[in-house]
Amino acid sequence: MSAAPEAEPPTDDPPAPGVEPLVRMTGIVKTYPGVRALDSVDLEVRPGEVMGLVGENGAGKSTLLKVLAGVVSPDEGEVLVEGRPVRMSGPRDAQRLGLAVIHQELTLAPHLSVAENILVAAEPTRFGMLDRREMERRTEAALSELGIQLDPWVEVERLSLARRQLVEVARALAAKARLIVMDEPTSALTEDEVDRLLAVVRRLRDSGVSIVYVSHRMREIFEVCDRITVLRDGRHTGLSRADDTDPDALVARMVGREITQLYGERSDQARDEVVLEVRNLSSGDRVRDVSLAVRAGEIVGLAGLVGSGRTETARAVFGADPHQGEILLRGRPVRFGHPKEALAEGVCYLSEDRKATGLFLEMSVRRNIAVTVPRTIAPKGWFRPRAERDVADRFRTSLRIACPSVDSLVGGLSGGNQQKVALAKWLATEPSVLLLDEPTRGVDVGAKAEIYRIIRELAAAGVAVLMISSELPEVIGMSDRIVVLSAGRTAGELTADEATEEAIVALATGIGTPATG
Amino acid sequence: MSTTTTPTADPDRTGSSGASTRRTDSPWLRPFRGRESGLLLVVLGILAFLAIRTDTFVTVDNLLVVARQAALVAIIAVGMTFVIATGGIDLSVGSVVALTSVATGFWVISADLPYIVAIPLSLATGLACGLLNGALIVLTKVPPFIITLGMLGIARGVALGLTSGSTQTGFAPPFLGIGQGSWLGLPVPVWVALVVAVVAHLVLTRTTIGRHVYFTGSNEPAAVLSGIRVQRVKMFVYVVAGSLAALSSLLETARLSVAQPSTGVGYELTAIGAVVIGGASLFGGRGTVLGAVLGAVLLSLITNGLIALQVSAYWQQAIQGAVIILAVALNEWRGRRAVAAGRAGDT
Amino acid sequence: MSTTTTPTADPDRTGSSGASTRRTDSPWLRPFRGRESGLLLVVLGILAFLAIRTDTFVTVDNLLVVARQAALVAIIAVGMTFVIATGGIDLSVGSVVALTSVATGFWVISADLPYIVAIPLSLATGLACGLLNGALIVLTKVPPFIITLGMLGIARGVALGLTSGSTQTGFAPPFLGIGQGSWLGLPVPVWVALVVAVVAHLVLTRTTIGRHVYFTGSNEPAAVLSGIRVQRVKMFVYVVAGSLAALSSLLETARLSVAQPSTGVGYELTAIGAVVIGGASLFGGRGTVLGAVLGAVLLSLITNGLIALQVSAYWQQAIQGAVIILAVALNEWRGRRAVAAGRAGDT
Amino acid sequence: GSNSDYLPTRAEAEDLGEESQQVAEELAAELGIPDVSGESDDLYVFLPKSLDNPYWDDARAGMEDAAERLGVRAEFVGPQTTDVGQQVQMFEAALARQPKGIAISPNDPASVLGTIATARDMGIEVIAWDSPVPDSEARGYIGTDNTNAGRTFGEQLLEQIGGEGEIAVIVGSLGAVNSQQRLTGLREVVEADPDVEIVAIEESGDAIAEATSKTEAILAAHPDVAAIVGVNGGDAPGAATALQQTGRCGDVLVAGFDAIPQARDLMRNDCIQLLVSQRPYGMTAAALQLLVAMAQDADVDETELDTGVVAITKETLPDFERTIS
Ligand SMILES: Nc1ncnc2c1ncn2[C@@H]1O[C@H](COP(=O)(O)OP(=O)(O)OP(=O)(O)O)[C@@H](O)[C@H]1O
Ligand SMILES: Nc1ncnc2c1ncn2[C@@H]1O[C@H](COP(=O)(O)OP(=O)(O)OP(=O)(O)O)[C@@H](O)[C@H]1O
Ligand SMILES: [Mg+2]
Ligand SMILES: [Mg+2]
Repeated sequence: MSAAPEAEPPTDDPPAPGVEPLVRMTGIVKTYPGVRALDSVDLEVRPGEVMGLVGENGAGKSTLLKVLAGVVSPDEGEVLVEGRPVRMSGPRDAQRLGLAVIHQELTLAPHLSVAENILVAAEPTRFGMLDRREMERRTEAALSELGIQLDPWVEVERLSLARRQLVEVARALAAKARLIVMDEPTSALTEDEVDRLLAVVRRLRDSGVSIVYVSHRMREIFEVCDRITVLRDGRHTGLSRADDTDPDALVARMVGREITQLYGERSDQARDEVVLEVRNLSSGDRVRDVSLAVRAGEIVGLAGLVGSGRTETARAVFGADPHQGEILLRGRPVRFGHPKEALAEGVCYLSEDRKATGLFLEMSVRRNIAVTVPRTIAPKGWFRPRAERDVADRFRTSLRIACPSVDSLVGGLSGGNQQKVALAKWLATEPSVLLLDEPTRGVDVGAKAEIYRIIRELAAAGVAVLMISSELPEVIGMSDRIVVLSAGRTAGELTADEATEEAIVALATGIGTPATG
Repeated sequence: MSTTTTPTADPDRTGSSGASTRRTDSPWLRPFRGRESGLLLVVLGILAFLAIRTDTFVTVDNLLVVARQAALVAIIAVGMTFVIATGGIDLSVGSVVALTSVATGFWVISADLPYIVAIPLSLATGLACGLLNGALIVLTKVPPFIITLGMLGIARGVALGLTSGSTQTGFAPPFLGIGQGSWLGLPVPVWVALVVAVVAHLVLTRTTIGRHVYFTGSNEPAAVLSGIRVQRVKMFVYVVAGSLAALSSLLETARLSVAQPSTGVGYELTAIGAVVIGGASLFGGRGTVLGAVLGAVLLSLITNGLIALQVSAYWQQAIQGAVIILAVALNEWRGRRAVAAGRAGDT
Repeated sequence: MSTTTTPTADPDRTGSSGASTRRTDSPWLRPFRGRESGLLLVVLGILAFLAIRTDTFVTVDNLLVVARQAALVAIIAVGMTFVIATGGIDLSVGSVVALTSVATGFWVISADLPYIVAIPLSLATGLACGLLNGALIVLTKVPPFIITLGMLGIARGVALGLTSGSTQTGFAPPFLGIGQGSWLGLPVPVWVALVVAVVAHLVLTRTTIGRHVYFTGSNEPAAVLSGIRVQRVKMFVYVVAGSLAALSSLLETARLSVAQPSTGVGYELTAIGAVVIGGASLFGGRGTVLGAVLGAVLLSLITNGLIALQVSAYWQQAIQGAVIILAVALNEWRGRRAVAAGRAGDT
Repeated sequence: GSNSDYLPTRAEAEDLGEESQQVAEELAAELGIPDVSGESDDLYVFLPKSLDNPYWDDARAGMEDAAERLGVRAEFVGPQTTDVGQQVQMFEAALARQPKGIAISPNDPASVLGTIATARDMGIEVIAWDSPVPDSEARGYIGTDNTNAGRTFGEQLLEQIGGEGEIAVIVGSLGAVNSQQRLTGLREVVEADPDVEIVAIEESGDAIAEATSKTEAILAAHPDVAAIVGVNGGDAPGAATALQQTGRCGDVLVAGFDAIPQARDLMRNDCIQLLVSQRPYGMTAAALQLLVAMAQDADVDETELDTGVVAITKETLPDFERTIS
């Protein structure tokens, strides 16, 4: 592990006299096989404040919060609530202390309804029976705070990732806690949803609720946080009031180096050879004759609201879903019946939900990276561990994946590092067409910069990139062109210069100029 | 591979996309939609077929016979539904039936206790087995398959050991009534099964513990993080399974007028079969009482139907196997068509 | 690592975190680490105990006898490992054993074909059953439990139907040799089992298809999106399971010198038991050949040991059940301690 | 090469249906069952304990041949394994067929009392066959009392082992009533003799493979066992196979109930020394004839018929095989 830089003196204002911090964690230490996740970390949350918690992937944020939530028992250190030390043996204890947690990895039961998930372990009952009216009432109350309507009785497994995350948030709101811990609550959300969430956070704070807010999006941090704690390699490297610092300084303290030009230089020497062309693609009930084209070396952004069918479009092109319409590779019509056929043609798809459809969590980093290249690691079908290890090690270094070794289980990695593994598995195939669905979901600024760099390099090398993203700055920053979907239809197309958040939202919500062709 | 069309990790999804994607209504109505209704159609279809092909099968008397047989299976299957919904499995129910049968013989005949005492005592036998299953699973963290496989041996062995294999007869009419009698034209076991089913359905769909059963099976780590006492939930379901197996055993003993240590062999497979036919997933989180009951009915219907159709006893198993696959496949296919139809309507 | 710290969809994780953290070292060593080594200790422990308590059990002759019995179970269990590793299950192996036995009787005795023809033909019977299982599972999307439950009935029924229950004898010495003979001091079935185990182990750990088996079981949607032809993988595993069941049946038929339609009842439970005892998870993605073999050995050891200890047959099942639980629990506990220790050591 | 190349050319046992039916007829006659013939569309149902035991194979043969001779339809319906509940289910299901007569070999007597009564109310003739149903409404019983068979067996056995030594027993199902009865009869005789003792009783679950495995274990645990007794169909053959494999046929005496084909083979090869047959073939043929007679309202004076057992040794095997009964 790289050594931390001198932790500069905390630029923190002294607690207002007589204000006892709601929660104080001191000297928390937690080690996992081969990893010192937390190295005597402190965290203090005052009543009615929003404490930002930032740090690279694997810095220890989630672990710290899991300790606070009673999920992980620390090796050392103590947790004080209103000055009283507490011993937490499980999540229930934390709940009893008025703590609600939005975990980074969603903790919903896919087979159960939205209402049942939101009110789990706090179900209202009458005469021992669930009180359905009350459940609907509370569910709708919580959801409407976030400004979304969902049938309270729809199974969660039918919801998009974005919606699931909102349900997760709603659960925390419904808990009426005095401290809400939010571990990357927005990683799957689109701009307007994020804005609504931030509004909710402010409202809660004003009503005296304390919040710990984790995010890799500096914009959010600086919009809502009163104070910001920085973690680095499991160490506390600084605490400051939001007003006393600025994004660049913060990032520098997180990453240990300045990050200039997050999105890198747009190389406008996109060749004109059209590599991937999609004509009138329809798939399932979410994609209606979508058309788009990606040239060699071009990065095309695919924007749209949640549910607009971006994922389904990509999946259809990848041959994962049955579909109608034409798909041409370098002008040659192709029809993929199975992802394997797409792979054979150098087409790759990074799925949006790494946990459900991306990674093999109980398997090693090695396995996960090499899964897509059986030919390489098993020439003539005979497996060579060395080859597998080499492939894995190569990407572990090039993507800076933070893990004890390529033998450690992916399930044990931090969210961002998991995302890097998911990406590595596709880069290993040396693709010519890359379909990226939320490629930087849950990835820290430093890693984002790397991933952007990598994407640019690939593009420069002539790879055609189609990038789905709900983070508008990202789409705008990266894309040479942006295709906007609305309700499964191509709503329009914007060049890099035309592209503004307003323009995209306008098209996505259908109030923009109608698409041509 | 339709598994991948909607984001979910459940490898079993394809197994019942029909049931799951359609339902957006409350837990109340749920059992009467999707897969269950399909199964109902299959059952009715088979009945219709038998009515046409034989004049002896679809008669009140004979249907009551079938109903009584199905009831005994159904009761066990309902208990199994609880276990399977948590993603567990209980292989010991058959042996629990045997042990309870022996216990019943002892308390009712040998000890000659008043029924008020004897019957609860023999039910307690099953409850105890379930308790032991649950406790061992929770404490040792050994997979349920192993624990209940062990219990399968233990319960059966104790039953054999205590009786050294001998059966016991000499039950008096009032007791035999539980298994052989009728009330308002319906066999007593059918009444019992109905009550059990209704109560179980309410518990699973309308009570906290019931929903926690599904939550645990649907995503156990999440259940823990959500503050569900997963261990209690597990204890609960195995106790239910054990107790209902005991109840079924009581009825069977009364029906056969004999307490025997060798009964119940292979019941676990029938029960699990009924539950899975009913739409449950062995990976947990899915499964309804009505489904299990319909599954049980389907199975008894097939067995009896084949005899009515004069199929040679030697070929019956083969055809039974084929019909089971056919029935479920049909239902599956129906289910998926239903979804496709529904999909268009969405958005 | 405990379930709560890494939310994964697999509720069975806690059940074998020991194994899972170990499962990541090189394919060679893997089988000899973690759970398997623990199981080996348990087996040796039981042997030691029997050596002390009886002077008849731990003798070369008797151990060979036990080995021959274990071999037949082990072969089936190895096939089952493939299926379970994909998160599937095959309930039909027992019936496949019966059907193959009948087929062997037909080809070898009735048809009197040359062995070079007859034996492949009867193996083909099992292969065909497996193929049918796989095809139905892939095409109908009906859960494997149902399909193979149906096949359990079909295969058994066909075996009974064709023979109307009669057995067939009249195998000649060279054929009987397969089951009863020895080579270099080891019974032929043991040799066969060894070869099967080694090959299967290499296939699962060293070949692409084998690794795809685990990927499929670990996260099916992800496997599909990674370009794995999940459907082929499934066909493959059920064919393997069917063929190995047939192989075991061939050996058994030769061992018993009789082709019979009623053999193999309940073999599926024994096989699945062996595999799960060996550390596999019924949720898929986990399970090794060595584990399955050790599981099979453990089971035969217990059965024979109890007789050697002159335990009353009436109580044997009970004790067998208890020992199974004990053995696995012990191993589990050991496993978790090992991990804990490992953690401390690593940092 | 093929199987037969390695076999001493043995004449294929030609179909003895004709001849054995004569024997069956004789048996019926000596039991005093009136000679009748029924209508072709009359249905008779036989409910054996199970289908998984070759013993029932012989019985079915007897039924089918007799049905042909008597010109009636007869069906053989039973559970796969000796399962009390399933048998009752099938009994109940069979009633829906409204047969003229039913012969049942109950897995448990008490379990069928109710159904027998129902059947009689429906005007169906019911007899117990192969094993009795005490104080039931069944119109009669034809077969051997298993306990008696057990005794006869025991006496024959003691004779064979010269009145002393250890005996090990393999039983199909420890819980099955018929096994229990045979065991009881056997025990009575053995316990009466101080020089003989039963050192082990093991269960085979009616599976030959299991019988073999258990025998192997017994031979290891009791090196100087004098005789191994198979109580149900496949047990003796299973035991014999275990000896055959170690080439120890003859060292340990093997005796068993039910002269199923495999058992007869093994007796020919000196691996089984004693078999006791309940003559399922003739018994079943006679049972059908009895049912038909009852259905025809022919006057049947004697309805409690003991078909007795025959002890078979290698010497008496040939003429036993002449008439499969
Ligand atoms: N269950 C576990 N087993 C092993 N190692 C773990 C486990 N959980 C976390 N770690 C390790 O602890 C370190 C901190 O992980 P953590 O999830 O807290 O990082 P994070 O700050 O949340 O990163 P991200 O921003 O990507 O979520 C990582 O190096 C990770 O590999
Ligand atoms: N309104 C909705 N109701 C029910 N299910 C929905 C809804 N919207 C989306 N889904 C489910 O989510 C899945 C993915 O849709 P998703 O919202 O991801 O589309 P998208 O355009 O890819 O948006 P994003 O990329 O932001 O997820 C769909 O297959 C669908 O099953
Ligand atoms: Mg995190
Ligand atoms: Mg998407």
